[in-house]
Amino acid sequence: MTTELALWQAMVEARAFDQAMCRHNGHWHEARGEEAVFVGAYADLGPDDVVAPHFRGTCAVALQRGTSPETLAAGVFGTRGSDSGGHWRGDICPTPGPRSIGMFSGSLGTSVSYATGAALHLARTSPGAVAVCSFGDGTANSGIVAESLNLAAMLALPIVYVCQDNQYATSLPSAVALAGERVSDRARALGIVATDIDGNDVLAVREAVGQAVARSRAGAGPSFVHALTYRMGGHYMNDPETYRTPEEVAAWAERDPIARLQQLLVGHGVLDPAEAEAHSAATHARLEAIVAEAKERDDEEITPTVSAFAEDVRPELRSAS
Amino acid sequence: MTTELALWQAMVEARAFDQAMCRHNGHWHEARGEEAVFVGAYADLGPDDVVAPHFRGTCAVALQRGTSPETLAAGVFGTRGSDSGGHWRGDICPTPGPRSIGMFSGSLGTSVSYATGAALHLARTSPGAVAVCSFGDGTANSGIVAESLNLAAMLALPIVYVCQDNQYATSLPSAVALAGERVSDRARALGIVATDIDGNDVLAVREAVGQAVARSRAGAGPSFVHALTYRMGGHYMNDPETYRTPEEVAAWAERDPIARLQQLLVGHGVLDPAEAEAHSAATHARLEAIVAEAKERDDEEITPTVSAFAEDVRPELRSAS
Amino acid sequence: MTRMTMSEAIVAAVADEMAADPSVYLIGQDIGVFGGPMQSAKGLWEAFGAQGRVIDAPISEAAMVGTAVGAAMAGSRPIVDLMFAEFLALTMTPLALEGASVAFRTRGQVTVPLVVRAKCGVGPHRGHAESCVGMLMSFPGLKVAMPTTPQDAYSLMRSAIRDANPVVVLEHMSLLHGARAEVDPELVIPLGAAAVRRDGTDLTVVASGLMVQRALRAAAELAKEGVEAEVVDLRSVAPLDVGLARASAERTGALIVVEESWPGSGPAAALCAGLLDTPLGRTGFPVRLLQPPATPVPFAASLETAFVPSVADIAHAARTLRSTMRGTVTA
Amino acid sequence: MTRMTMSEAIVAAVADEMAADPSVYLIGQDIGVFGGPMQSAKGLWEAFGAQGRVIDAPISEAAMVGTAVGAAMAGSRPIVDLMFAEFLALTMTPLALEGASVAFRTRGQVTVPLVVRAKCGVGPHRGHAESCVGMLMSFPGLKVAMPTTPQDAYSLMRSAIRDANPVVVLEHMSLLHGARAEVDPELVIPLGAAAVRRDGTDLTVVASGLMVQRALRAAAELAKEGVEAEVVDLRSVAPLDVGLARASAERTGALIVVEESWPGSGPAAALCAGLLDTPLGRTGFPVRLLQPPATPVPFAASLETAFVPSVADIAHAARTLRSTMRGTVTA
Ligand SMILES: Cc1ncc(C[n+]2csc(CCOP(=O)(O)OP(=O)(O)O)c2C)c(N)n1
Ligand SMILES: Cc1ncc(C[n+]2csc(CCOP(=O)(O)OP(=O)(O)O)c2C)c(N)n1
Ligand SMILES: [Mg+2]
Ligand SMILES: [Mg+2]
Repeated sequence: MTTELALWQAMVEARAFDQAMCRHNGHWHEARGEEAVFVGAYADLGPDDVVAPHFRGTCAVALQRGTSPETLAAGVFGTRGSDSGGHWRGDICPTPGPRSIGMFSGSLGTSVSYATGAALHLARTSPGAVAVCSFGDGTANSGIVAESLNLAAMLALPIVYVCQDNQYATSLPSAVALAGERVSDRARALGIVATDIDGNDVLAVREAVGQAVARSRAGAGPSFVHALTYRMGGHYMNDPETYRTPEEVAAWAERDPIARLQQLLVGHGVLDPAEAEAHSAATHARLEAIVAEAKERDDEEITPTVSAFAEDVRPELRSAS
Repeated sequence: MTTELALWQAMVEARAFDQAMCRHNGHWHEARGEEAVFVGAYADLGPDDVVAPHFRGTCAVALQRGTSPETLAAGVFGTRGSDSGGHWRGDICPTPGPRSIGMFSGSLGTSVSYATGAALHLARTSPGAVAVCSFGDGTANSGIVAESLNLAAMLALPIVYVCQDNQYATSLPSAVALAGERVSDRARALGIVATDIDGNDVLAVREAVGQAVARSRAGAGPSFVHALTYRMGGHYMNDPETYRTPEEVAAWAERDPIARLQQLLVGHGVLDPAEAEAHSAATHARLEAIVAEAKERDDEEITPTVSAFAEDVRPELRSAS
Repeated sequence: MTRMTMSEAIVAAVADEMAADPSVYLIGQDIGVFGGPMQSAKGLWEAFGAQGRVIDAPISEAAMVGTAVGAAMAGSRPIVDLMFAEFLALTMTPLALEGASVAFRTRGQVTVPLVVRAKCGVGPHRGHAESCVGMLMSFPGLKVAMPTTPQDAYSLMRSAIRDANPVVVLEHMSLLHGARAEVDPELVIPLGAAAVRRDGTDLTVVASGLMVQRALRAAAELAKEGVEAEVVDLRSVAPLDVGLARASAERTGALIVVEESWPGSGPAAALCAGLLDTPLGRTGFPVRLLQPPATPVPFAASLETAFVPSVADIAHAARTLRSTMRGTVTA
Repeated sequence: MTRMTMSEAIVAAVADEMAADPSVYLIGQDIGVFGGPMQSAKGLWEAFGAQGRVIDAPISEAAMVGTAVGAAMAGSRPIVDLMFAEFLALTMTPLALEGASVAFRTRGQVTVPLVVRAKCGVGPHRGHAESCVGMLMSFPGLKVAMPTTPQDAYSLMRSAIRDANPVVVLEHMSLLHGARAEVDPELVIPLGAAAVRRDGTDLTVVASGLMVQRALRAAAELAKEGVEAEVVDLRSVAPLDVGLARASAERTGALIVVEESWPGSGPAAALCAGLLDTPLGRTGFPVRLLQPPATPVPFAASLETAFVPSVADIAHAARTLRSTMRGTVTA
């Protein structure tokens, strides 16, 4: 199991990458404030497990799983060094692979069905392996999520669904868009074991997901974890944020997941405050440099030939023109 | 409110039409045993209300709403006298209109969203009017049903959803396909008032739907009624029914909704047993004659010109060929 | 007459129709206080929100369109702001297979007056470029407009809202917030009518969306070389104005079709079919297709640039076509 | 060699691949003890059900295909029995927009070996006729096969299962339970290769699905009049074998395209685009399109009959085309 210190470090690294992107990339979707959910949920998985993170936080999960920040940054800028060679958006699909699911178009929701299918594959071929799949509160309303959960329950698939409820889908509050009291009740209605947790407490996330994963590994089927958190930044850069008050944002700043764990670790004597600050500063500086360097390569790395992507895969489908 | 005697008569007429179709049309989907659900649910609606019955029972609802059996039978056989002039399947879409929704392709599920939209229209333009919308236990799993219920709850729309749970989607038992204990819990999870009732008791159906309609008319938003019933016949004519036992079918025959209400009415002195039999026999004979006559017109009524349907509606979209 | 961007013109058309007809309402994501993605609903919340006619919807595109179909059958005239055209792929059953079929199936007794707005195209957004226009054009009864000027955007949107059946309005992200131009609110432009954007005598370039702009730039270049290209803007791709395209090409003697959509489907393929579907069964002029390769829109800026036909590609194709014509006197 | 119907041949191909490769599984509605809609999975439950490789799914087509995409990425080779092609419209995002794009987006590092089976076409079922083939052909990377003989059905299904990326197999309901014929399990037929079904010298008829059968009957009629029609069966519509169609038409001097799908999209439109998309930019032969009108498939038997091109329609078109050719010596 990942140590608490490592969780803290992973959250710091996630934020450092995220904040550097905020500075350098106008198309970035900031994840500040939600680190506890995606770091906690994916911390203790093995290489045979399938990860399907929500787009907000997906680069952090890739970092955690060992992708280099250089590769990830290349993916976000769309340059040759990315895992798709610049062919696809690395911000929402950083490391596509047989055990790693991202967004394959700009449509939310389908990745939940892909993760469910991956879990079906695992159930048939690798008993004990699991899939973990996150999605936002907004995405939770799409029909394919309901269909996927029903299939997973019916087939008792080894999958843990994590609703990363940052309380907004762009401008629409989850309190309005998610009819009913708790989104987790939708899972309960399907006979899926569900818990509602504080998504700004990384230890609570790890605990809840960990228990769910253990149940799945033992063959007890799917689980659902509803992690309540808060999107500290706008939906995207330059979001006017007319739909919420500065007071609301400020109140949630008090509950910053990184500061919270840091305080706890300092309290336990695991972390020295000065060391913590130094580590944080160094991490931010390191990632700032990596991201700034990656940005430099924007636009200049890939030979603009059609054949680079058309011929690679399916010669028979090339346009005759 | 429809009298109990009228409910009985409507169920008898529904069955008579249904059984005549079983004899004369190899493409018919038998509804025997489920009459209490669709007769009870649509009995007390006004002309301004929107009806969106499940395909199994939709002709009976049209009968109840005043469409003549001759027109309906023409629709099922696809002859000129149908409400679509033979252009579309009258068995699954008997009387399409601004207040009457059917299946507009062979796909199940979308009609639930159409009914929900009709309810949105009613809420904006005709306060007090409602939509009633039924769907099978199998259809309940389609994503658009989940999406529609969420929208209806969020917008507090005047609609009553009725799950006509005949315990099978073709061969798949709802006990298997509908994960979770009660399908109604899916509605409860969205904050929708839901009840679970005996779908072979037409009075219970009328009562539950009636209360739900009253709530909707008063502006209290959507409701959900889960009516448990049983499909006495095969999914379609010639269904081998390898997926269930004759004993199971026989047990449900004991709970025939028509016989049940008849017994009650006889007990209350509202109906004389001999009169009841005579009325039944006469109704069956009448509908047998109508359906047999309609079948005769099969294939011979519509001039087979392309223009009959292509030019009617949209000249600009005709094929040049 | 006011000067507007294409985006402003579309919003103005929606606002004018909403003011004129209480049965029109708008549903979509982030169209409330947020003002719509990329300002697609700017000001509508303030004007019509209190009347309950600007409905912020959750992520559930199929139900958004499905409820609009049902409301339209019942008597409303809904406009769905679907955000991006990619999401149309989530709505094909209610929108295309069924919504567009109701008028046929009922012989016009029941119609489905419904508009779906969707942004598409390569552009500043760097994502959500796919228009899925081929998919839309593969169902009978579904109309599809694709304006390229503020005036067309305004007039086509009004025509779409007034149409008795479903219309998809594709809004190209590279054009939406372009230059302002005069818009005459009285000008009616029917769906299904292409327009000649530039007169020419030497060859015809037919295009839609952003490709119209590029065709015009290529025509300006060619003019310097003494080649006068006629540029036809399809404006609507369903119904498709094959007649105007054919007439122009017959006059100029050659046709280039430039599309941002994939080969084998969409406006280019439909046009080819339409051109051959005559008693003669062949064209009297050579045809050249310029389209992206059959792959998804790539992400890297350089790859994206190579993906979509450029001004230079169009000019080059025109030169090549003309030299071919000189080389082969008979077909 | 065994004699099989097309339906039996497809089931045999699935069974043979399931026996050979444990990563193949089947998911769909009523494919368990019920044996599949119209016997589409006959015997598979008995053979593979106990291994958990025949999965009865609830009504949730998008998730059925979506889970198959995810399982395929993870290493399985799923086959989805989607019942009817109409339902493909519910699955366009996972199947076409995304599932078929993964190989491109990852430069082949991740592929999605997935087959979707779907019944379509006018026939004894009197419903569910729409093939939505135009919709399928409007996304890059999605392959579509449409067999017309037991041998092709067997061999194309095996090729589809072995393909690295998504393939839709359209199974025509008027052909599925037709005559039995010999099937050689060793015969490999690649996706994307059309076949000449009848040699001819006077004109070429290109068709898919049921229209191939009607074209052959029309050819037999025409032969009595001394006209020898060559009949090309597309077999796969994506990739589309434009080359074989063109070569045949160039040899015979005329081309009739007969389709059960709507005009403006699908195989006919793609073929027209392909035929014009040459350096010359035009065809050396006249082309005639025979397709239903752009309306949904009607229900009444007489209307349905009028809707789909008939044997007589094809023969008539051939005669007209030949007289046109004699009338017009130059194009
Ligand atoms: C199917 C679909 N509908 C709409 C969108 C546009 N969109 C992009 S992000 C977003 C908000 C998503 O909300 P949520 O799932 O809560 O994730 P969050 O942005 O809060 O992380 C929306 C609506 C989309 N990408 N896909
Ligand atoms: C979207 C969709 N999937 C599958 C089918 C095929 N189908 C027709 S009827 C049926 C069973 C429907 O079950 P249910 O909703 O319970 O209705 P019932 O037949 O029991 O009345 C199925 C699967 C369909 N028509 N539409
Ligand atoms: Mg959110
Ligand atoms: Mg049922």
